[in-house]
Amino acid sequence: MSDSHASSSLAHQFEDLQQQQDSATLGMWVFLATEVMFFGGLFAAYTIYRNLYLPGFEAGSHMLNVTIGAINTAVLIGSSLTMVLAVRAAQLGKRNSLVTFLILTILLGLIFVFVKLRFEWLHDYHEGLAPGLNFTFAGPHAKSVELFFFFYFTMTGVHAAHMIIGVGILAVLVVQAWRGQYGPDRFNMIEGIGLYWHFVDIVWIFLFPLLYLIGGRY
Amino acid sequence: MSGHVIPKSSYFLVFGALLVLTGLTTGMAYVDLGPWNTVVALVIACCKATLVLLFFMHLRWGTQLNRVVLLSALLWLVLLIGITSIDFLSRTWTPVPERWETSSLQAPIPPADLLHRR
Amino acid sequence: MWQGFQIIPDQASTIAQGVDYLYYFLTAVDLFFTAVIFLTIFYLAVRYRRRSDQDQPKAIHGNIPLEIIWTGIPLGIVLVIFLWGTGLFIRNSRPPKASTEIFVVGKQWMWKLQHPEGVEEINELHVPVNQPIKLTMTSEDVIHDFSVPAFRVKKDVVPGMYTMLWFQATKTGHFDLYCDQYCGTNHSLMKGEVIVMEPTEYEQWLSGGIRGGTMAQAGAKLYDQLACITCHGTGKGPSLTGIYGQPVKLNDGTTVVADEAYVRESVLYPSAKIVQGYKPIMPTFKGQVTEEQLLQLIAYIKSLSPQEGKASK
Amino acid sequence: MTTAAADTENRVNYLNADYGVKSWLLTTDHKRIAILYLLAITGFFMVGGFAAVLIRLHLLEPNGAIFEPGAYNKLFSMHGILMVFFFMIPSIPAVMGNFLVPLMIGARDLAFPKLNLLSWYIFMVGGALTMYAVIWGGVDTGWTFYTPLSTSYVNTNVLSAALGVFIAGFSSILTGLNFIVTIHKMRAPGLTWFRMPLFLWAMYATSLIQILGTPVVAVTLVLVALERLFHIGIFDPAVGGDPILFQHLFWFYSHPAVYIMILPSMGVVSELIACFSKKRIFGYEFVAFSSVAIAVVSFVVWGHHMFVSGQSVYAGVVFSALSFAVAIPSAVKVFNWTATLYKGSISYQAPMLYALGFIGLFTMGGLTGLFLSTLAVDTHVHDTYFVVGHFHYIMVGGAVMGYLGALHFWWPKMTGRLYPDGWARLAAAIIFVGFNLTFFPQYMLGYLGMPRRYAIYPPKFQVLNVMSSAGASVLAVGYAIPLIYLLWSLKFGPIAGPNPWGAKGLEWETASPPPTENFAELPVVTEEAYAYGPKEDHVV
Repeated sequence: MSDSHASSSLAHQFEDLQQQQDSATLGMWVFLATEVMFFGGLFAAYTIYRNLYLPGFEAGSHMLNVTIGAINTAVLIGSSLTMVLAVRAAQLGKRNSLVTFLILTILLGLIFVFVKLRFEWLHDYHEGLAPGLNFTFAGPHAKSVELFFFFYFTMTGVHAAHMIIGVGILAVLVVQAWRGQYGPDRFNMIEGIGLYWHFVDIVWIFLFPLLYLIGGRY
Repeated sequence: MSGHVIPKSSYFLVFGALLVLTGLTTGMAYVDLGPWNTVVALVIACCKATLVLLFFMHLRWGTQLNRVVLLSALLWLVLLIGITSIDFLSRTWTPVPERWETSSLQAPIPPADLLHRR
Repeated sequence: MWQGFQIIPDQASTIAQGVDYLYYFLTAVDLFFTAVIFLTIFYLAVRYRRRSDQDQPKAIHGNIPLEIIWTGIPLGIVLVIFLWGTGLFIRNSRPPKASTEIFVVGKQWMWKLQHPEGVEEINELHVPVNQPIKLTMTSEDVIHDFSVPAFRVKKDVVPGMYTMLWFQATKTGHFDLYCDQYCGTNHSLMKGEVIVMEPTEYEQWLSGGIRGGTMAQAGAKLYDQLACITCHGTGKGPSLTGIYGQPVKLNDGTTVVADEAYVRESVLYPSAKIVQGYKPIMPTFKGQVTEEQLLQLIAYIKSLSPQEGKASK
Repeated sequence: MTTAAADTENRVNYLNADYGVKSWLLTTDHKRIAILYLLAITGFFMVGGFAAVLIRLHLLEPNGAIFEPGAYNKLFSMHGILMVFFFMIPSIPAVMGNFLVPLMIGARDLAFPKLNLLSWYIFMVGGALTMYAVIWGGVDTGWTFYTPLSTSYVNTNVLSAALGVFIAGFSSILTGLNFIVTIHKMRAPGLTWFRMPLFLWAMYATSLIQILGTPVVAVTLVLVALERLFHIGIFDPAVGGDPILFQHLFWFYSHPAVYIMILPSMGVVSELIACFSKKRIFGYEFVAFSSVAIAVVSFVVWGHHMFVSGQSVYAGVVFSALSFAVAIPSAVKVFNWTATLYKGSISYQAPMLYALGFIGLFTMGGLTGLFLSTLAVDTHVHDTYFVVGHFHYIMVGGAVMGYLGALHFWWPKMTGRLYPDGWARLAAAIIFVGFNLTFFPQYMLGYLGMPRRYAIYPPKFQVLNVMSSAGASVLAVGYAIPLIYLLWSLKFGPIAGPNPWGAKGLEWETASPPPTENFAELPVVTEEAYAYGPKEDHVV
């Protein structure tokens, strides 16, 4: 590693780039541990109420559109792929493919959030399934269906909020990447946002079956 | 110095596997397995999550410490859900088995006719 | 300012003695260890005070056996306390069979108590001495806490579910009743009294106090008023005679015990649990039936089952 | 001014390296951020402390001397929220931890300096939001925000208080994250885990709790906020929700949070006892592992706050057993500290008095915890003044004494000035006496059954309440004295050399106040921690 270049990207409190890189990655993983516990609180409440009011949760889950959910899952996994390719491009110092992959990730993320809001949330709102706003469902198990939809909107809402924050940070990184600030010896910001993005994808990987596929559709 | 770099092809392989698993879990939802539906859905979700963790997030090649951090977070999640459910599962159980009931703590009750008029 | 100054609250229930003995034991353990620590520190502090700045005490790294000892002994003492306390708690958590059941409804900043014989009281509870009393409690708004220090009993009163507490008074007299869970502006005014009387006096008070019929009778009147008979008496709905306390098979295959919570849920949210072989046609009575009326319906349904007055399973 | 004092005066250190408000508000130097935190939490401590004095004055009379019950509820809620979330939790980790972790580790700064400054700004935003809630009508749900009271039966500013605490939680998370990465990745060469000072072990254990616990209370407060906004939520009994689930999620964090408050003080006491008896801590590994054991076991005991809350009997038995288990590591620590004094050379400067006071009061506080873990006794004393006495013995008797001990011990290192030791010892004694007079009567009140959070109480409790209020005024005086002589020492205190107490530890090998980059050249550690004895004793 050429010293002149290394000193520019090495923060003063670190000995060498390896220590800086490992610290950044460990810091990101510890932050992901806090995110696991943040979503964990919601998953714990969900697990308790699902066992208490299973018929209501099944009825609520059957009102969701599984195909849109599956497509959205595929979109999100696609954005994970482009994210990982972006990190690889940064490690190899290929500026152009880094920028294109970052933009692709932002696009796929925005598609996911758009499909979520436009085709699912708005649709459910029009059908009178938004608890607290206009919940008019009066079939059997009405109150636990309302509880299910409270969980549905809260969990997908918190997940969408994390997506939007991720897209915001990615936008900043695209500009910096365009200016060539990221290369083989300074890519921990890209790797950090990559870990965060994959984590948000994993949360959706668990949310999709737990919310859409309760009790099976037969 | 740059982190561990692996060929593009393996990323596409993992991407393909994830899509297949998504299709599988959606398909399995239309098969009537009774209570097993949930178990199957969760097992598939865990496989997908492990794939993303190992290959996309480079846990496979990273330092041991990162794996410990993730495993302890998951353990804490299991602690939260597990111990909270102890309360919710056992709340409807009768507080005390039958034979414990005649507790020796009862004070001597005066002659029955005076009290037990019921 | 000095009248009524005491160190230990009076012991007015069967379990008060047991709890106080455990409290004395814990205080003894506490004072013993505090004394050991304080005296050791004072002795060592005086004995090894710094005489000159040059002295360099030898480094003592540690002593494994000593560590094992002062981990083992506290573990032993703690185990004794745990077993003693848990035994007491488990035995106190279940009311004896022949206990009189009284219904308690906590409401923001007052206690409403209903005797099965129909007498209603506000912030006061008259009970006979030496008779186990079982309180079935719920709340209309926030979480309250029914606490009688003299009986060493306390239980939160949670909206949406029934909690249970029992005691058996051993002394007559007036004992303070507090609300121990913070419940809003006048939480500190939500006080009352438990008045323990001789059985004969209690009978006179009870008969004097009865204006309407017993709770079961009030429940029966309500049962007719709400026309429950049109379904539950004609086979369209499940018959209610003798179901209280018995397991009921639901249409999704599970069985539940028909206790107070089941009756309350079936009245407020009928579609939650449907009995096997019946259709979910029962309308909800949420909003038409108050907590007291629900308790009266439950008392009525209990009176339909043969072992009336048995503790709920 | 002696020549030594003269040259330390104009030598460049982190305080005089740069001047101006911008240099303080945009600093990434962990030492300056520690000073910023020190100012912030002292402010919150004064507001919370003033509320405490008002509470004690109000309780002089059975019918309440000053306030309406509604106003009294807002007062104790404010005292609780400010003291717990804005003084106790940040006090030692954010002030002492930020200042000392890089110095003790032999690094130039924490792993993420910008993140550290961000955590201070997040803390101030959370504090501002909570102070807004307090000034514009207060919040009267207590610091526990129990539902359904906090979600649908109160119309005070619960929303802004809950969001203020939610935001302040992230400052605690970022501090914990910074410490974990720093302690793992940036230790000086030769500084193995078992050569680290025990303060760092305590900081590491505290950071584990901050990382794994705080997010759960964050999401719980979000759910409370959602339920207040949309009048529908998972804790609302009308829709089948369960208020007891709120208590589970709240106490999952809030019990480990009380260990966030006490563990750093334990780390401080280990340092003070070792330094002032010039001896290595007895059973170093046991004290180190007991810190981590407390951090881990503290996550499975929260149910002892809910023994009478409608929780099932079997869950109560499980939590009672686990709660007894968490008491053992604390006992091991106390015994090891006491054993350290054996054959030592003990001197009684102010920090040592605070440390000995800590051990005494923490022992009494911890042992009364056994009362509350016992199911049968807790049924009687839950939500009474016995509980108030217990947690004040641990938090005020333990954590605040530890914090003051730390402040007095590292004050020369932070400011380069010494304070008058006589006054400091007097203050420590007054605090010890005032504290016991305030909180011991509360144990007796508790067993008599006086409920917590009562604005009006029966006359038979008045005697003990008057004693408690008298003690509170003595305690207030005790806290005021250090404020005076410490501020006085900034200007007139004698200049402190790099190591006024003759202590061991990397932070004492650099100048005081230390230069911005902490060490001229990074130290190499060759001996074990607390190597006070002759050289050959400490080969490791």
